[in-house]
Formats: sequence, structure tokens, C-alpha cells
Amino acid sequence: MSTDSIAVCLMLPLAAAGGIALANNRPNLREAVSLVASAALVLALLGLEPAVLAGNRPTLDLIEVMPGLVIAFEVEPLGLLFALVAAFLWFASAVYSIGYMRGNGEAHQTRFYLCFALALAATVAIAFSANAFTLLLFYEALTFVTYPLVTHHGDAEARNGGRTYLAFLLGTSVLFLLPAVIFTWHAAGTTDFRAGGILPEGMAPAAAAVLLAMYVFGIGKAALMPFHRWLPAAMVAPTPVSALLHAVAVVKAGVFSIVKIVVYLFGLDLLGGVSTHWLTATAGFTVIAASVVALGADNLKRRLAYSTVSQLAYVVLASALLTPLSIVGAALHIVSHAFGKITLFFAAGSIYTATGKTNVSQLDGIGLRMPWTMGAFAIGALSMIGLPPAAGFVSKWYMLSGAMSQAHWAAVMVIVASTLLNAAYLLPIVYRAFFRGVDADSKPHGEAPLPIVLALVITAAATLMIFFMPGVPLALAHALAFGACE
Amino acid sequence: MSDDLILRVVTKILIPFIVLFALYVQFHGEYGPGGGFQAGVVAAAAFVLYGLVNGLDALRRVAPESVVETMVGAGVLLYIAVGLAGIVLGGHYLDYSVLGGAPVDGQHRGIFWVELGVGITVSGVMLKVFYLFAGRRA
Amino acid sequence: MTLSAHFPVLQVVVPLVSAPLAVLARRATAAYAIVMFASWIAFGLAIALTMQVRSEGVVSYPIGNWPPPWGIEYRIDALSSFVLLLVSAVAAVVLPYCRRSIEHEVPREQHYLFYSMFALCLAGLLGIAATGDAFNAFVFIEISALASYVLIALGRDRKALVASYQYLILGTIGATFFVIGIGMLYLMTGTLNLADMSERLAATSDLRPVLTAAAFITVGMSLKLALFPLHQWLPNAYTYAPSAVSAFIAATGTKVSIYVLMRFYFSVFGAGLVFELAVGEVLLVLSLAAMFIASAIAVVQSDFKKLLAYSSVAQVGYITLGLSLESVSGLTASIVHLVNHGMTKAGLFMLVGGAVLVTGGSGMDRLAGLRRTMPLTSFGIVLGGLGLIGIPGTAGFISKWQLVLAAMERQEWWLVFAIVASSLLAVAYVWRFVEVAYFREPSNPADRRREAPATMLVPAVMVIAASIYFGLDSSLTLGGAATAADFLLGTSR
Amino acid sequence: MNQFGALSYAITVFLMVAGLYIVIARNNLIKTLVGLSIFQTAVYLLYIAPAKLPGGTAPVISAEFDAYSSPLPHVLILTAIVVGVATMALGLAIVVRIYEAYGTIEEDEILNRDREAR
Repeated sequence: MSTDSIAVCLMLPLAAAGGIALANNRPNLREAVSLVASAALVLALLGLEPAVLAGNRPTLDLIEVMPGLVIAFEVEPLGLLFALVAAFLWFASAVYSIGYMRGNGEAHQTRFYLCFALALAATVAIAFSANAFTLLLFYEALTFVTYPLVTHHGDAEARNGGRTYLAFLLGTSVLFLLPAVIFTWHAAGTTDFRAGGILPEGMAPAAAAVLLAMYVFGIGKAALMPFHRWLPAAMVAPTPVSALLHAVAVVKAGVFSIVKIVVYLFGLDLLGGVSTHWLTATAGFTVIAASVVALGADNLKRRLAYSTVSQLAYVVLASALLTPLSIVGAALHIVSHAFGKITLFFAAGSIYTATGKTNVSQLDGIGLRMPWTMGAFAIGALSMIGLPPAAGFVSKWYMLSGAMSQAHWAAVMVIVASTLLNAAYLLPIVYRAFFRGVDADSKPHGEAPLPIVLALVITAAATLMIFFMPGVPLALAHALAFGACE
Repeated sequence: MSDDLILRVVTKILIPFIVLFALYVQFHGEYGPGGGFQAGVVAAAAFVLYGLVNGLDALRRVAPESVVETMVGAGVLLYIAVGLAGIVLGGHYLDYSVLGGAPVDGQHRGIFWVELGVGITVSGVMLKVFYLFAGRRA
Repeated sequence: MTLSAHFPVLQVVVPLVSAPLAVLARRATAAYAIVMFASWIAFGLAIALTMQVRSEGVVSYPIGNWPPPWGIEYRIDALSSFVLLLVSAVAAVVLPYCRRSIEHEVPREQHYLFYSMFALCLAGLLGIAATGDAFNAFVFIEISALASYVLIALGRDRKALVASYQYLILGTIGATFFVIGIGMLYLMTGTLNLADMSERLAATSDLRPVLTAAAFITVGMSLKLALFPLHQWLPNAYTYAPSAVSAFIAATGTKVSIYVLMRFYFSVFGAGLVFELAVGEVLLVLSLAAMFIASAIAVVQSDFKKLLAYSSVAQVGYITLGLSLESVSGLTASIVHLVNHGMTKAGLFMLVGGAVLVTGGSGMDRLAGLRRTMPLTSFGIVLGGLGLIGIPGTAGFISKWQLVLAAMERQEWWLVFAIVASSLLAVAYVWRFVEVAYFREPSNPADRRREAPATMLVPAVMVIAASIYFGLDSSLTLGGAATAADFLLGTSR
Repeated sequence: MNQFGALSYAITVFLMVAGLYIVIARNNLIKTLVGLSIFQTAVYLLYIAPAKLPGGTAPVISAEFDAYSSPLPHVLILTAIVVGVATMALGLAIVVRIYEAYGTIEEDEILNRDREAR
């Protein structure tokens, strides 16, 4: 029964891709397929939730690629959480894309929706992967199906952005992640994700630290410095791509993989004996440094991109703290940042569609003309900063508690300092939008098309919802962190 | 090509002997030094000589290119056929001893046909090479 | 005797007999039918032999009923059946492709000769893998080589002639080195049967001539398998040959030479002796040089076929690298990459051949905007290219995984990084095609969408699909390779 | 090893090296083929010379003789000669075609002409 539902969850985006390809010349049908498939995926995933919370781990073995190496899927709390977020936001961005792609008259829309659906399929597969081998497989697949999205415009800028994107993502994964997975296989004889970890007990701490480093830096999608540059480069993509993929699917696949590997390959116990100061230091540095860069960026999408780099590093930082509380924080932050950031990106795209503006300095007074967009933006910003009543507050709370329980004051300092920085680079935008006068010479404009506004409202509302009713994500995160430590 | 009387007469006399010698080398190969390779080359030499003296067109009339090309394929086929006959008659590939009543008879028979195949192919190839090179305008 | 007992010899004879038949047929269509029929039978025989080997172990066949070691023995074991399968499968799929492909490249009146030479080349390659006799191997090497010189010279460009000539000179030197090595072994042991030779070598105390022989054979075969820096003949030969020939030879020619090297190393000399000669170190260094330098050269090529050719040199480096690690897992990686790369490269050359036919050339300029004019072809090339890189889900990944695992077994971490780093160079050259085909506009914007003819496209797509399939289910390829590697190292001293 | 053997090896090595040198050093396509041919001839000698047994005769069994030279190398080399002839024929044929296409058989000239044509 639940095996079937895994298959359903995996097949839905694929089927959607097929349907989109078939509906090539009928835009309405094509977009309906996306909407229906994404909604169905959310429902299918929600259907899995009670069983997973009850401790069941539905599995599905697909193909034995090499002896002992199976493409296999298993639903565990973190994966389900991640898949849920991705699916829900797929729905939201499907709504949004309709407005954006049509509003901006983008070409090759079929390819766009097709790759989008494929990217979702890869994301769900990553979320459900039962071993590091499967994870690697779909991790690379995600890189390749998103490449056409990043280079959607097909001009020189897109090509260069695509080059950077591939060079970093493929470079890190081939150089570090692949050997790391093979080494895991070599050392442990399996790459299965198991609660408590699979690496042999007698493994030298130095070797484990090196392996951890290979994983953490090999997963370039997590955009840990110095491998973060692909993220701003990928901003050449149309905004829905930046929104879903570079705020949710791709980058979250990165941090998700790191959390999963830390929890299920190494196990918190094993890592307890390993020096992880370098990791907390790198993550902390990334948090601060990326925030500082964001502070100086005038291009709105670029500012958001660096904000993403910074926020992702929170997740890495939290998982490097190795306490159940911080793991809960990490898992929750995947969720809360996803909702918050997608709202911000949607708003950026909304502004671009309505006005063609891309820079922060052009946004004076725009809040009065686009109240819905900028209102949602403000909510997203609150979530980024970690202020109530937005989702970011919950995850930051857990992360801070984790850091304090370890008496890791440096981490506490980083989190607090970066909160201030977040406020410094996001709040001025809100201020400009609502409290500064409009340029006299700018053309008058109204709100963005309805689907865009609708999508914005959905994600902004969800950001608030998670603060008030964090039930599902919190339960799943607890199941992850405390289930893994038993 | 050549109007030299001496050359014409000498070749006319020589060619039958060359061919005869080729046949000797071919069929005596079982008992003494010789065999298809050598015989094929010797036989081809007779034709080449004819062609050198009387011109390519004359040679083409005596040994048309299509025939020569057929020889190349046919000789190899004959060889392989002998080999396959061994299989058909219940032995191994190229097993001559099953080809006749007594193994020795079969071996005689087998080597005879095999060498004949080699001879045909080699002389065919030699002539073909000659045609190809001589037929080109420099 | 049942017919199945004759399979080892029929494996070689069937394509061999189709060569003269094709000459006699003279008509292009008849010759095509004959050779294709023969190659499909050969493929069937290879499958049957593989099953036979799997169930009964080594299959031996005495030619002319002369028992080994006196007569020529055909000897099929796990490794040779694997190679037979690769060669005959590639031939069986390239031949249907040939027909439309050579119509544009070879004058019609020469078609029957083309098929005849193709059959001869196939028979030679199969013979190398099937025979258990050293000199017989040499003869087959020369048969296949001579046929391939002719096939390459048939290319449209006059550079094909020069390429063929260079290949002829270097190939002949290689084969002659090989036969010198065999001569020395023959003088030492008085036998040409490989199995017998191995036994007698074991009893030999005077190792010097044996080591000299090993050196000669290594150098000779390295020339033929295009081990860096002895690869000079390869890029031009692959580039200017007719497309079908590039596909066939790229997938099989060098691979069979590697087979010969493995055969001599492990079944004749024995691993211990060969690696005492520091062959491992030399191979290791040269393989790494191939992986990096040849890949780097590939990146800057302006002709896509030449790019693929240099990539072949680099990929041969992976195969010899596995060989140099002198372990079962290293050898497994080698053998499995033999097949995986052969398959991938065959598919790529076939697809490029289709593009050449439609666009008129393989220069990068001609391929600009290929996504517009030939979407299926360009997507196939991308998939094949991912296989060259070794992206998970492609056959190339299986090889890379095995190779890295073998390097880890030896605790050579730098080697692990060298292997994965070199595959980044593969990304660079594959992405040159992607950017040309997907980001540039067609040189002639009026070009309509036009794929290659179905008889060319379908086989090519099948090969690429196979390379993906074997990336997802490697039980046949990897399983076969592991068995062969076990067998080779298990039986050698 | 008797003197004859030493001499034959010396000649073998000389031919081998000379042939290989010609192949490498000469620019002319025909001369390269000549070198190749000499190189191959060395191999024939390598096989044939050791087969000669001092006092041995042709291997036709007869009561008068008790020492026979080994016939096998002759057979092998007969095959090798055929291969050599085929190589040579093919090589020359290609050179003829190259001459027709380029108007020269000097390797550097050919490369030059290709470069000019580009």
C-alpha cells in the first residue's frame, strides 16, 4: 500500500512532464496539467504523513544497479517534510508561473514547464532516497534538468550563468561527493541511510572528519562558501525558476542532503567524537559574509541570492552543532526559509513583471502601487529575520536553543549577529517601498497579474500559518531528530 | 604496347612454360616444396608478362577484371568450403581426415582443394593489384 | 558432434565467408544483405558462446582436429566471450546504419567492397578474441588492421588517405613489435599455444628474453590501442573515416587490442612477472597523462569528430589505468569500461554521422544550432556525452565507480582525485557541444527540422539507450567483467 | 650459441633498427614504406634463422637423416610474408592515391597543403 504511494509520489511529476510534453501547443491544458499534478502530489504526500509519524518507513526498491547498490526509496520524516515543502511550493509556483511567463512573454514555455516537472521528480526522489547512491543519482539528475531552466533565455549571459552553475555544482559533486559516496561504500559496505549511522565504529576521527568535509563541500547545492558562486549566477533564470529552484528545490536538496548524511550516515554519536569546529566555523563565516555581501547588492534578485547563501549556512551550522534540538531547527529552517524566500522571490518577479524594475534603488514608493506584493514581501522579510509572527522565528528559536544547550556561544553570536544583518538588508526595502515618495518620472503601473498575486498571497499566508500552527513540520522534525538519536 | 618482335616471340614461347610451371608448383605442393601461394604468384606472372608486352586491353580480353575479381572471392570460398565440409562430414573445421574413406585419402583430398583455393585467390589478387596500379594514369 | 560444438570456429568463419560472398555478389544491396545477415548470426553465436562459457567453463576447439598444443586452438573463456559479444553486437547494430550512411560517402560502385572489407575487419576482430594461438592472433590482428586501413581510406576528405597511411605505418610497426615478442616467446618455449606457453614459461628460469618479449608485446599493443603518447594515428583516422567506420572501429578496434594485452599479461606471462617489470607504474603514468592531456586537447578541437577521437584516447587511459592497478577490482573496472565506453562511443559516432550527413560536416560551425534542426540527434549526443563524463545513470558511471573503488582499495587517494578530476575535463569538452548545439543559431537559419534517415537514427538511438540501460542495470556488463577479471587473475600465477 | 646464431641475431637487430630508423627519419612516403619493409624482413629472419639446425634437412621423413630443421617457422613466416605483401600493396596503393590528391609524396609538403587549404 505505502509502497504504491511512494511510486505515486515519484510518478506524478514524471507523468506531469509527459502530459506537458503532449499538451505542447495548448497552453491552458499544459498549465492545468502542472496545477493538477502538483496539487495531487501534495495530497499524496499528506496521505503518507500519518504512517510515517506512526513510525512506519515505507520502502520501494527499484533497480539493483551494481551488486548491493540499489536505487531504493524510503520515506522518513525529514524526506517527507522536504518533499511536502517542495510539492506545496510547486503548486504555488505553478500558479505564479502562469502569470509570470505569460506576463513577460517568455519563449519555450513547454520546455520550461517540462523541466520544472522533471526537477520536481528529481527533488522528490532525493527526498525519498534510501541510500547515498540513490541520493547521488538524483542529485546529479537535478543539476542537469535544472540547467535548461537556468539558461532559459539562451543568450550569452544565460550561457555564462549556466557555465558557472554547472562548473560549481558538477565540479563539487564529481570531485568530492562521488568519492565520498564511494568511500562510504568502501568503508561500510553499504550506503543505506540508517538511524544512528552506518560508518564503522572504529573509524579514525580524522578520516571521518575528512569524509564529512567531502560530503559538506561536495554538496555544492548547499552553497557553503567558497562554493556559493553558482547561486547568484543562476539568477539569470526567469524568476519562477529562481524562486522554486534556487530558494527551494535545488538549494534545499543541498542542505537536506547534508542533514540527512549527518544524521543517517554518520550518526550524531559518531560525529560527537569528531572535530567539527571547522564546519561550524565555515558555516558561521558563510552566514555572516553572505549577509554582508547581500547588504551591498543593489540588484534585488542578487540580494536575495546572497541572503539564500546565508540562510542555507544556518542549516549547515545547526546540523554541525549535533544536538537534537539544533537538528529540529535545521529541519524546520528548511521549511520556514523555503516559504519565506519563495515569497520574496515571487515579489521580486512580480515587481519585474509589473514594472520591469530589478534594482532595490528603483523601488521607492512602490508599496503604494503594489500593496499586495510588498505586503507579502514584508512578511517574507520578517520570516528571514526571524521575527514573529513568521515561520523563521520558530526555526531560529530551535537553532538558538540548540546552540545554547551546547553552550556554543560562538554559534549563538553568529545567529544573533546575522539576524541584525538580515534586518539591515531587508527592512530598508520595505521602508523604501512604503515610506518613500514615488519618482515623478516613472510610468504609472498597478499590481502584477492575478496569478502572481494569488501565488504571493498563498506563500505569505503559509509563512504565517507555520508560525501559528507548526504542527506537521514540527512533528516530522521531532520524529527525525529524536528518532535518530534513540 | 610493344612492337618489338623479339619480345613478342619470346613471351609467346615463355608463357606456356610459366603456366605449366605454375601448375606443377600448384599440384606438386603436397609432395615437395610448392603450394598455392607460390603457384598463384607464378601463374599471375605469366599474365602480367602478357599484359606488359601486349598492353592492358589485350590482357583484359584474356583475363577480364570481373573474372579476376571473382577469382579472389572464389578461392577463399573454396578454402572455407573445405573447412566447412569437415564440419558437415562430422569432423572439426578444416579436419581433412574425414573427407575421404581413409584418413590419408581425406588428407590428400583436403590439402588439394585448399591449396587450389589459395592458388586461385593469390593469382587473382596479384592480377587485381596489377590492374589497379597499371590502370591508373600517372 | 552437435553443431553447438563448432560455435567457436563458426563465430569467425561466418563473417569471414561473407567477405568473399560480398565480392562475388557485386551488387551493393546483395552484399549488404549478406554481410548484415552474417553479422547478425555472429552476434547470435556470441550470445550462445557466452551462455556456453557460463554453464560449462572454458570452451576449446581444435582446428582441423589437431589437438592443442600442436594445432591451432580456439579458446573461449569469460573474457573472450565478453569481447566477442561487444564486437559482434557493435557490428550488428552498425551494419544497418551503414547503408544510408555510406551512400553519401563512398562511390556506389565500391559499396560491395566496403561491405566485404567490413566483414573482413569484423572477422579479424572476432578471430583475435577467439583464438588461443599466438601467431594466429597476429594474423587476425593484421587482417582486421588491413581491412580497417582500407575502410578509413574510403573517407570523403583527402585527409582520410593520409590518416589511413599514418595508421598503416604505425599499425604495422605495432603488429611487427607484437610478432617479434611472439617470436621470442616461441624461441623460448617452442610453442605458440597460449595456454601451453604459459605453462612452459612457468618452468623457465631464464627470464630475460621473456621480459624482453613482454616489453615488445606491450609496446606493440600500446601502439594499436593508442596508449598515450602512441596515439598519433588515432585522431585523424577516426575523424576522416566514413561515419559508420568511425563508429565501428572506435568501439571495437582499440578495445580488442586491449584484450590482447590483457590476455598476454594475465594468461601468458602472469601478473606477477609483468608487474615485476614495472609495467604497472609505466601504464599508470601514461594512463594519467592520457586522461588529462588528451582530454585537454579534446577541449580545444574545432571538429566534433576529432574531439570525440581525442576523448577516445583519454578514455583508453581509464581502461589502461584499471589494468595498471593489478587487482581484481582494477581489472574489472578495465573490462567493464571496455564495453561501456565502446558502446557509448559507437552511439556518439553514429549520431554525429547522421549530423554530418544532414549538415555536411562535423566542424563545430556546422553543428551550430543542431537542437533546432536535429533535436533528437543532439539530445542523443548529450546523453552519450553524459556517459563519457560518467554521470550517475549512464554506463560510464559504472566504470568510474569501479575504477575509483579499485584506487581506494590500494589506498591511493591522490589517484581517486585524479580520476574524478579528469572527468571534469570531460564535462568541458562535452559542454562545448552543448553550447554550440543549444546556444548558437544555425548557420543557415532557413534550415528546416530534418533528422537523419531512420535506418541511421534508430540504431544510433538504440546504442545510446543501451548505454543508459547498462548504467542502471549493470548485472550483465559488470557481472561479466567481474567474472572475467576473477578468471584472469585466478588462473594466472 | 654458435657463431651462426650470433651472426643471424646481429643481422636481425641491424635490419630491425635500420628499418625503424628509416620509417622515423624519412619524409618521403615511399621511403617510409621501404623502411617498413626492411623492418618486417628482420622479423622473418628472427623466426627463420633459429629454425635451421646445423646438419638438419628439410622435414621429409627418411631413414637417411636423423636431424630435421623445424618447418613451423617457415610456415609462419610464409604467412607473415603474405601479410607483409598485403600491407605493402595497400600502402603503395594509398600513396598513389595521396599523390593523385596532393601532387606530392613528401609528408611535410602534404601537411603544408592541408594547412593552406584551410
